[in-house]
Formats: sequence, structure tokens, C-alpha cells
Amino acid sequence: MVMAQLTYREAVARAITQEMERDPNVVFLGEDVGGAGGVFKATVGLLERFGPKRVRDTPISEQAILGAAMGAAMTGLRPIAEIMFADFFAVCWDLVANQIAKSSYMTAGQVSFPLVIRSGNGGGLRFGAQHSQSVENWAMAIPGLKVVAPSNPTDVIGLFAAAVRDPDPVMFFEHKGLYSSKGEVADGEIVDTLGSAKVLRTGGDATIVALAAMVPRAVAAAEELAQRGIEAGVIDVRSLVPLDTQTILREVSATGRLFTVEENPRLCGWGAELVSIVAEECFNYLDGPPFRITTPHIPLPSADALEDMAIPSVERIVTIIERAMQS
Amino acid sequence: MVMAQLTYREAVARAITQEMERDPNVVFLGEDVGGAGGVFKATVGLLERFGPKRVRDTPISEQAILGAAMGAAMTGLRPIAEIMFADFFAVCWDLVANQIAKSSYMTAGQVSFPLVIRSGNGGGLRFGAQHSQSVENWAMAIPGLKVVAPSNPTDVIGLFAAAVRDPDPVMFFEHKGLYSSKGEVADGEIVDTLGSAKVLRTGGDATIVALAAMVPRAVAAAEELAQRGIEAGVIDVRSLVPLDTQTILREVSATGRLFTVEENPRLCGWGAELVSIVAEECFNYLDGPPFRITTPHIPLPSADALEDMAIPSVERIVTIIERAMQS
Amino acid sequence: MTSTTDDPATAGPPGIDPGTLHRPDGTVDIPTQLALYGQMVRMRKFETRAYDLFMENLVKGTSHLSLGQEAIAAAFGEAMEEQDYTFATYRGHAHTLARGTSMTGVMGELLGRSCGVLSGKGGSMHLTDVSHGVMGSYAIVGAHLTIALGAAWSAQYRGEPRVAVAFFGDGTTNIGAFHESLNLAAVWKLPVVFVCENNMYMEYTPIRAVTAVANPAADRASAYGLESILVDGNDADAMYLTARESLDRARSGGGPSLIEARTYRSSGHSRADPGKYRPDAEVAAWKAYDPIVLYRTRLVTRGVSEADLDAIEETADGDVDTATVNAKASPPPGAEDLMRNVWSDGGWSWRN
Amino acid sequence: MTSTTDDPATAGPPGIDPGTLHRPDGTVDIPTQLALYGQMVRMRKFETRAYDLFMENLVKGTSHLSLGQEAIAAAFGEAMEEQDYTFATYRGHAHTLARGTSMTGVMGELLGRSCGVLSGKGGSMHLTDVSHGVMGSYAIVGAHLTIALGAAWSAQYRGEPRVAVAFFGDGTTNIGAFHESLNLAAVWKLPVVFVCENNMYMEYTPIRAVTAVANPAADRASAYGLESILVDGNDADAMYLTARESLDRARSGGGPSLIEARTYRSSGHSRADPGKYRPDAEVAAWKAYDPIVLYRTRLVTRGVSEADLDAIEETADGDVDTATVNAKASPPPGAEDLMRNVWSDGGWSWRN
Ligand SMILES: Cc1ncc(C[n+]2csc(CCOP(=O)(O)OP(=O)(O)O)c2C)c(N)n1
Ligand SMILES: Cc1ncc(C[n+]2csc(CCOP(=O)(O)OP(=O)(O)O)c2C)c(N)n1
Ligand SMILES: [Mg+2]
Ligand SMILES: [Mg+2]
Repeated sequence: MVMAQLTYREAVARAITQEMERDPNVVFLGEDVGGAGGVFKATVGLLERFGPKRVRDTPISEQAILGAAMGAAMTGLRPIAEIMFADFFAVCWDLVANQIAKSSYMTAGQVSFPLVIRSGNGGGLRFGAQHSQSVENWAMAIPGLKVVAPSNPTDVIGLFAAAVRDPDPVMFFEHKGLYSSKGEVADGEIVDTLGSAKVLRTGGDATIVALAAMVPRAVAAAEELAQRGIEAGVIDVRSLVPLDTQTILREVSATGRLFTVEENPRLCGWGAELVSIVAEECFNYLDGPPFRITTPHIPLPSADALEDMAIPSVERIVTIIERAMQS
Repeated sequence: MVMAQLTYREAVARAITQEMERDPNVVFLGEDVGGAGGVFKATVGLLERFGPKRVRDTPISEQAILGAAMGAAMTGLRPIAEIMFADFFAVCWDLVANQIAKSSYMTAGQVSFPLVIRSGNGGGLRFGAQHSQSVENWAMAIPGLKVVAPSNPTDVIGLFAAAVRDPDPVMFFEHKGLYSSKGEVADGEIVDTLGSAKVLRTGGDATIVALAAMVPRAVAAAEELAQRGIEAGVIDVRSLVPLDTQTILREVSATGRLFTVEENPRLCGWGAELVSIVAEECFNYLDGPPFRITTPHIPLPSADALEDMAIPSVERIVTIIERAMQS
Repeated sequence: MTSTTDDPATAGPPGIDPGTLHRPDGTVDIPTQLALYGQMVRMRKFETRAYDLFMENLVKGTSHLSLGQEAIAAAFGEAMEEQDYTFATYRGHAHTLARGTSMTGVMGELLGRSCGVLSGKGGSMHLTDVSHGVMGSYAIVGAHLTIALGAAWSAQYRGEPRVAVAFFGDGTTNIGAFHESLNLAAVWKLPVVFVCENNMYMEYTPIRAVTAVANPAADRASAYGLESILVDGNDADAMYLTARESLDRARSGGGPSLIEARTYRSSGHSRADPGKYRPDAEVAAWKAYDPIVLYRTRLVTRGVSEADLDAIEETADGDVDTATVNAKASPPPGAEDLMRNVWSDGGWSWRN
Repeated sequence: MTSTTDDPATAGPPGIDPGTLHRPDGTVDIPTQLALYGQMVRMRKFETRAYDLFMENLVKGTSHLSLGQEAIAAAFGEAMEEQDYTFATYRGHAHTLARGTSMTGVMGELLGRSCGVLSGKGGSMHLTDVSHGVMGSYAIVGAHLTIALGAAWSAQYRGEPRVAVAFFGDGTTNIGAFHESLNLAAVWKLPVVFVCENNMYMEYTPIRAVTAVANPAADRASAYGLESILVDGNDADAMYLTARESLDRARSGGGPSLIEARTYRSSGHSRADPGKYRPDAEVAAWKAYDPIVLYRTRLVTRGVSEADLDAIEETADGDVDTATVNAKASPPPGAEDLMRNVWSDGGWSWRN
């Protein structure tokens, strides 16, 4: 298999290209996505390749963007819509939460929404509280949405392809802090499966579950913990809805300890959901309390010194797990 | 103490009246709140009493309503804003989540937001998926908001007064299904405390924690369970932020079993947060798995037959708890 | 447009300077007029029955009737082509019927029965019937204007001669989604028609009390480079011809239109609202300007026989009775309906 | 307004028909002109330094400079009264400085240091200085227009002669919050001034490619019953007099104004953006229409000595140097800052 080094941002463009080449009904719209190639340069070259009919620059009108995507999806297209920063979902949440998520159910299945909404999620770039949020839990709380957040270039392509081909609306959270990260990516078409978590590392003492930018940190923490005599497995959740509870429950049952690592603020995150599922469904396999390692329940500060203290670091993950395993 | 029977909706009007009488800086705005007395008739008489300068009807412009409340709060007023149905937060979530919640932190405390946003929350009235949601968890997930949801007329007044007097933004969720419910309410000023849960019933076998419209159901379920030999305590959370974890942890530690009863859809609700806190902090006191009893993770249907199946009923609460306690 | 001097519609709607009204070119032939009359009568009788059933507590949640506003729905129902798309609001019974949806399906939905077009899952505010081009009724003010953009875009993309029509009220012109929709539609020259049914009230508040301009839609058309069109929404012919103009414009690549149709709802905003916040004189003036009464007079003046018109009324009565019987006889939906259709494969599960 | 025939500003901004420009009455006296010049020069030098520090990786996150747009911020800075409120965007350095905020405080914030006006917690996009009437800088397009409503409402409620001024870009006119804000401001006759700085681009996309009208704000004023005001945003005198007019109108109960100021940002949208999406000729034409160069020429023509103007420049240089030194010397904020100010009691805890 021929492999190439690709950045996460290049993977986004490749994923979109792959799907637009395959299906002429796939169209793409958003602010500055065409002529400018995206503010994160993740969609460079698409306008040139697919033309202004399929790659459309929009005004600053997030509601109109998502409404257009919704109406197009229910009439035969398969739109990809970009909401530049995930924080901006707050100006168009009605379309996501009240319209796109609910209309298939409300109409008893008369309409469906094969669309993908991709967005730059997460912090670490010193953009401050209104441009750094991890809002995947906003989406997870709404029935009717699929929710995906890849941690590496290959997953970007495979999960994105799965999202575009999926007949339901998929919220695709790209992590802004990962755009410049690199990974080996195979040549040719890549298609993955929604709802499948990936076990990145096995270890008999504890299970760490992480998402997106927290995945590399969880892996680094597990390596450090191994140095200190604690063997921790790491699971990349990848998809919050559908959620691969089987893989997670199996791994946690085996180790008896669960640690979630979340970038989102503490309350009501996916970690709480996971801990609750585990506490209810494999209570008797737990050897100790499940722990959530999260950003504290505060807005994200802008200064680099402060932001680094807020978001879970490798060091914090190691410290918390080590302390918990010892007590 | 002189008491009177008051409906939950009358309690709202009395609460607003109490606070507007007390403080001339309290102003009130929203759609159809003045001339029409509110679509739920919860604000009848306020325009007549306080005049159009303090009670203001607005256009259908939820962003402008909340922006106006925010700007007024940061310049010395103490606004009460109504968002008619809590589902409509989706059209103005930016003001709530990105602006009001974050600006005190972002400005290092230069501004503060003594405001209350009240809204009709919850289902049971056959209004369908876009007018029935319980969205208190949307608010709980955002750092910087206080979140309150009273279950009875006295709490409506006391918690509302506390919310208006609080120097921070409070999301005040009135349950639409409770508006016509009645309760004994004392005469005179009533002021309660945010962040205090109420133990409504003690019982040594299990602890049921409920909110808003689920509280009377939890109480009824506990009574039925007692008939069946299971003594369950009931806690009315009342305030999700601040959260009275002390009371909850104390009660759950005593009984060893936790059941949460939530109207919101299953994923990432306050129940998940509570279960996670309990699982982490009183793991060793738990005698069995904590359970969440919730509306399934689906949009709410409109037909009465369906809606009644969706939202936790007394019967469902009893069945689940009984089964869990026996296994 | 056909209006003789003894036509009561010549005066125009109460309180409106007739000189400001759009007077579309063309005439409406008798068969179309009979169809328009039939549509309006069906709507009127359906809504009246829905009100009765609400008062009997058979319509459980809420319902928003368009009594008095029938000419607009009827006109577009007749003017639209089969392949066109309707986007309605919670006040969408008439717009749904106008496209040919079964009355039993609509009535059943209001009653929360399994014969409902949505199996009782959506209710009165969310009527949808894709098989007749009704792409949904939306209960969050303004949202569907953005969604209509997408349906229009999709038609434009494929080069199909379809038009999306979005109906909404005067109050809706003050929400952000209105603005975003109008601008994008104009910039992309989308085949979409925005129809503001100005019934003078947003729920209970008079629109003039909360709006910076007198005509909430027409006075804003220029902000999107569009023609200002204010039309008599109670004159079925004027509405029909205006509808045709805008649909033709959209279909021929001329882009969007924004139409403000002046009308009045003769009942309350929703449910049992008696509409007491409205001045008696205003109510009376508009009652005297009822679109169906006006139209019947006009048709009779044009030589249509009373008997033919009565027959139309009777057919409608029969349809409404049948729909009522059918809906009442239909069982409520069951548990299998509850947990269905979250996803397009019919399922609901969020986990494995 | 003072402009002699050899004043380069007489031609008006590139590509704009001078006949369409608003020409406010009145003249600007020399002391005010010197103050305006001083403001502009300070802004220019501050922004230039901020850019350098960004390139040195000392400004860590993002920054949006208003190089080339100084006349607008300076004019309002001079025209506003101490008690007035400023609501700015992420492109708000100049607007903050214009109100008298310490340059060290602003520079420190950009560098994420504890001397920053927000202790490094907000960053470049959220500059706020309540003590100088700067009620915040907001990074979600459109939001602050609604917030400014509230500050104006509050002043109106108390009968205080305060005006809220909200600055925003051309791209912002297409978001829903713009529409809601303008309408409510007009209906409530609020003392608020909306200032659209039309720099012809929303980030990288030309505004004309995504907007239904040629003048995104001015052509929409009528949709809110407001006067259409298009002004030369690079002419500090025209801007100042227009600012005065609108502030006076607001203060005297005349309600809101919507001003569209035509200008150009001479640098990129943010960070290291080279702005390559803009035609060379356009960039060149606007470079030749630089507000500071124009103004210097005008002042010299009016008899101000070059030496006086040079002194102003030197003072500004000194201020920027001092701010840079101070900011660099300031330590980063610490853990105690991180967990502070979620609530107004200074705390952050969500539980007991
Ligand atoms: C975003 C939003 N805000 C408020 C409401 C509540 N609401 C339902 S109908 C209505 C009035 C709408 O008035 P108008 O647009 O004139 O339509 P009409 O009901 O008169 O047909 C309001 C405020 C809503 N459904 N959605
Ligand atoms: C709701 C929202 N959408 C998109 C953005 C991203 N964004 C930041 S600045 C900008 C362009 C704004 O253009 P304009 O209003 O002309 O202001 P300018 O930057 O030119 O001063 C965009 C799209 C945002 N911050 N908020
Ligand atoms: Mg109306
Ligand atoms: Mg701009």
C-alpha cells in the first residue's frame, strides 16, 4: 500500500475531493470556503477543481447556510456545509437542533437529510472563549444527529466519506488544533464506518477514552504511565453518535477502570454520558471509581499561559490517573 | 402564616411583581408579554401595573431580546427577558452561550450580568418536537450560567426572587406542563436560595433525584414503591447550577442507590452529570448501579398517545426502580 | 384582472390605500376561478371543523387556523405546478390541502391518529406531504425561509423547472432568518417565492407596534434589490395572478420575489384565542371583506350560477365530514411508531 | 466642511460616485483636527507594531488590524462624550484606544500578559475597558449590535444622555442579528448609532459577491425607516461631522442612525493574511487614498506646521515603544487568574 504524509487539513480537502469526484450530487457551501480555500486552508483547490456551481461562497449568514443545506438535502442533493468555527453553531443552532435533527422523525420518515456539517472545533490556538469551544456535546444532546470527531488524517478521510455517504445528518467536528498535524495516509479511496471506536493501545490496568485532540495526549499519557508501571489502554471514540458502546464496555470490563479525557467544559460532556453508561452497565466489573479528566467548567482564556493550564495536558492526565490508581 | 392556593402560572406573575415592586431597575421584556399577558398567561397584569416603560412587548427577534437584556444588565438595569418556548433558545443561543455566559470571564470581571432569562420548558402539552423540549442541559453545559427549574409555585417565587437578586445570569426554566398546577403559597415576600436541593421524602433504600415536572412523578412513584416495600427518598434538584452536590451525595451515600428521573432526551443530560459525580465521589457507598430514567433519545412526538409513552411516567419510574432494586 | 365597478374588492382591503396595491396583469378564466373558489371553500370548512374538534378536545395540542386568509393559499395552490415545493408554517393546514393532500391525512394528524400524514408524530404544526410537494410546516418562526432556499438551490443546480414557495406571517419579517434568506436568495438568484401573509398581528401584538416600517415585507424588498409588491390578499384573482407572475419569474431564471399579501385572520391566533386584543371596528371591516364572500359575489356577477357554487360547498361539506369520520375512527399510533424514523433507515438507536 | 480644491479628498474614495456621499454640514476646528490626526497616528503606529509583534510570534492567537480605517475610529473617539458606550468587534484595537484606554493595557492583552486590560483572559478580539466606556469587543459577527441596543435602552430608561455606538463591517450586514437590531432600535427609538465600516471585504470574499445591494448598510436603511447615509470613511472631517450629527440625533431623542463609511483595510483580514485576493489596482488606488496622508495634506494646507505634525508622530512613537516595553516586561497571568471571574463574586464554582 502506497502511503504519504498528509496533514489533517490536507486530509479534509482530500476527503471532500474524494466524495465530490464520486457523486455529482455532493455540493459544498460556506463562508470563504471557495475563493479563499477556507480560513484554515482546509479546502484549498476545491473551487478550482469543481467550479463555483458546486463550491459556493456564502455571505455571513449561518442560518441561511444550514437552511440551504437542509432544503437541498431533502430534495436530492448531498450537501456539505461548513460552519467556520464550531462556536458559531450558536447563531444557527435552530437549524441544527430543531430542524435538521427532528424533521425526519416529525414527518414519520417522509424526508431525510443526507448532509454533513463540518466545523473547526476546539481550542489550543489562543483564540479566546468565542473561537475555541469544543461543542460536540451540544450536538450529542440532540436526538437525530450523528456526531463524529476524528483525531488523525486517515480518520478524517474515512469518517468523512462515511458521513457523506450516510443517509442522515452528520456533524463533523474537525479539531482546529490538529489541522497542522501529520499522519501516514494510504493512497486511493478511503471509507470508514461511523460508530466504530478504535482501540489504539491495550493495557490491563485501566482504560482511557479520548476524542479528537485529546487522543494523542491520551496516548502519550499512557506511554508515560507505562513507564511508571501502569498499563493503560487507549480508545479513540471517533464517533459519539452512533456510539460504539460495545468496544468501550468490553475494554472497561476487562480493566475495571475508566478514565475519560475531554476537552469540553466539564458539565454534561460526552464523558458524563460514557461514565453513566459504564456505571449502569458494568458496575460489577468496576474496580474503582470512573474518572473524568476535563477542561474545568470555565470559558477558555486567550493567553497561552492560561489556555495551556485549562485544557487537559499529558501531565495532568498522567497525574490524575496515577493518583487514582494508587488510592 | 397566611397561605393561599396559587397556580404555578400565577406564581410567576407574583414573583415578577414582587421583584419589580422592590427594585425600579428591574425591567421585563419579551414577545406578547405585556398587552397579552404572555402566551401562557403567566404575566397577566404586569403591563397594567408597571406600565409600558418597564414591561415591553418586542418583535419576534429573540437575538435582539437577549442582546437588549445583556446590554441593559451591563449598564445598570436588572432585566428579566422572556423566551417564550425554551426551544427558541436555538435561535438566540449565541447571546446565551457565547456572550452572556462568557463576558464576565473574558473581561476579567469588568462586566457582570444581573439578569434572568425565563422560558417555558418541557413537554406533555402535545405541542410536538419544536415546542416541547427540555433544554436545561443545553444551559448546564455552558460555563457561566446559573440554571434553575422549579417544580411548584412556592419555589417559583422564591427561586425567581433569588435569581433576580443574583448578580449573575440565571436561566429560569418554568415547566409548561406545571403552569396550571396548584400549591399552597405563603403571603408576603418569598426569597429562596439558589443552589439548594430539597429533600422531599426520605427513605433508606434508594434516592430518586428529579427536576421540575418529574418531581411530582418521582414523589408519586416513591409512594407507590413504598406500597411495594421499597423506601425511596426523593430530592428535588431545583438548581442545576449551582448544584447542591452536598445534599445529593449525602443522601445517596446513605441509601447506596441513585435513580435520576429526567424529562430531557437521554444523552448528556443533568442525570449523566449527577451519575458521574456520584460514581466518582461516592463509589464505595454504592450498593448497585446508578440508573437514569429518561425520555428516550428521540424528538418528542405530538400525538398524546405517543408523548405519554415518551416522557417518564410514574409507572415507568416504579417499574424501573423496582426491577433494579430486585436484581 | 377582472373587477367590475360593483365588485366589492375594488375598494381594496380595509385601511389600505388602494393606490399602493399591486395590480397584476391578465385575467383569470372561469374554470380557474371555480377551482379557486372550491379551494377556498374546502379550506374554510376544514378549518371550521378543526376549530369545533379543538373545542371538543379532540385536537389535543395546538392549532393555528387560517380562517379569512384562504385566498392566498388557494391562489398559490392553483398557480403552482405539481413539481413545485411548498414550505409552510404552523398555520399550514390550508397550504397543505391546497396542494392536494388528503383531508383525512390532515385531520388525522390534528387528532393525533395513525391515519395522520405524519402518523401523529408531527401534529398540526408540522404538516408535510412530500408526495404532493408539501416539504413541511415549520413551527420556529423564520426557519423555513432558509430551508426553502435549499430546495430552490437544488432545483437550480439540476436545471429543473421547480419553484419553492415559502409562506410566513408579518411578524416573521422581524427575525434574523428572514433577512439572511432574502439576501442569499437574491444573490444566488434562486427560484423561490417568499409570501408574507400580513394579517396585521404577530400572535397578539399588532405588527405596527413592533415594526419600523408600515409594510413589513414590501417596504423591505429594496434592501434585497427586489421589487416591492403589496397585494390584496383577500382577492383571489389578484393573488392568483401575482402568484403566476412570481412563479414565472422564478422558473425563467428571474430569481426570487417577495410578496406581501394584506389579509386578516378572522379567528384567534391559535387554539381557543378569542382575539379580543383587536378593535371591534377592525374586525368588522375585515369581516365585511371576507375573501370567500367577495369571490362568490364576483363569480355570480360573472355569470356563474348559484347552484354550481352551492354544489362546490356541498362537496366540501361532504369531504370534511368524511375526513372527520375517518380520523375519529383511526386508532392512535402505537409504541412501534414512537421509536421509529429518527434515522432514515427507520431506526432510532444511538449506540450498538 | 473644509475642503479646498487641491484637497485630494475632494475626489472621494476610489470607485465611489462622490455625488452619492453624505456631506455633513459644519466645519472642524483646528484643535479638533489636531486631535483627530493624533488619534489616527497613534492607531496606525500601534497597529503596525502589533503586526510586527505578531510576526515575532509574541501575539499568539489572532489579531485583526484596522490599518487604513483609522479615520472612523478617530472621528467617533473625538465626537463621543465620556459617558457614551463603545461596542466594537474583534477588529477593535483602534476603537479601544480612541476612548482613552491605556496602550500598555491593549498591547499587554495582545501579548497575553497580566498587564493586559483583560489580564490576558480575553485577548485581542475582546478588548473591553468599562472605565473608558468601551463595553466590549465581540468576536461573533453581529452579536454586539443587539447588545448595544441594551446599553442604549438602559440610558433611555434612566433618561441619561448617553449614546451607544456599535462598529461593524460590511459583511456583518448579512447576518440576522443586524436586521433584528436595526428594527428594534428604530421601533424603540433608541439612542444608538450603528457604524458600518465598509472595507469591501468580509474576510476574503468581496462583499459585492455576497450582498444583494451595492451599499450593504446604506441601501438597507429604508427597511428600518432610517435615512440612508453613505460617507467617506477615509475623510476624518466628514466622519467627525457625521458622527456628531448622529450622536446629537440620538442624544436628543431622535433615535438610531445607520452610517455606512466607505473605507479599506490596507493590510490583510487577520494575522499574517497578505490579502492577495484583492486586485492590485484596487489596493493601489486605496493606498493613494490613505486617510492619514490625506489628512496631513489637508492640515498643512490649512496652515498647520509640519513640525507640529511631526511632534504628534513622535509622541505616538514614544507611546507605542513604551507600551511595547511594558507589555513585554509584564509576566503572563497565573493559575489564580485562570479560575477567576466566571461569576461576579470572582469565583467559578458550579457546585457546593
Ligand atoms: C423563533 C420563534 N419565536 C417565537 C415563536 C412564537 N410564535 C409563534 S407564531 C408567532 C407569531 C407569528 O406571527 P406572524 O409571523 O405574523 O404569523 P401569523 O401567526 O400571524 O400567521 C409567534 C411569536 C416561534 N414559534 N418561533
Ligand atoms: C457569526 C460569525 N460568522 C463568521 C465569523 C467569522 N468571521 C470573522 S470576521 C468575518 C468577516 C467579517 O467581515 P466584516 O463584517 O466586513 O468585517 P471586517 O472583518 O471586514 O472588519 C468573518 C466571516 C464570525 N466571527 N462570526
Ligand atoms: Mg401575523
Ligand atoms: Mg469588511
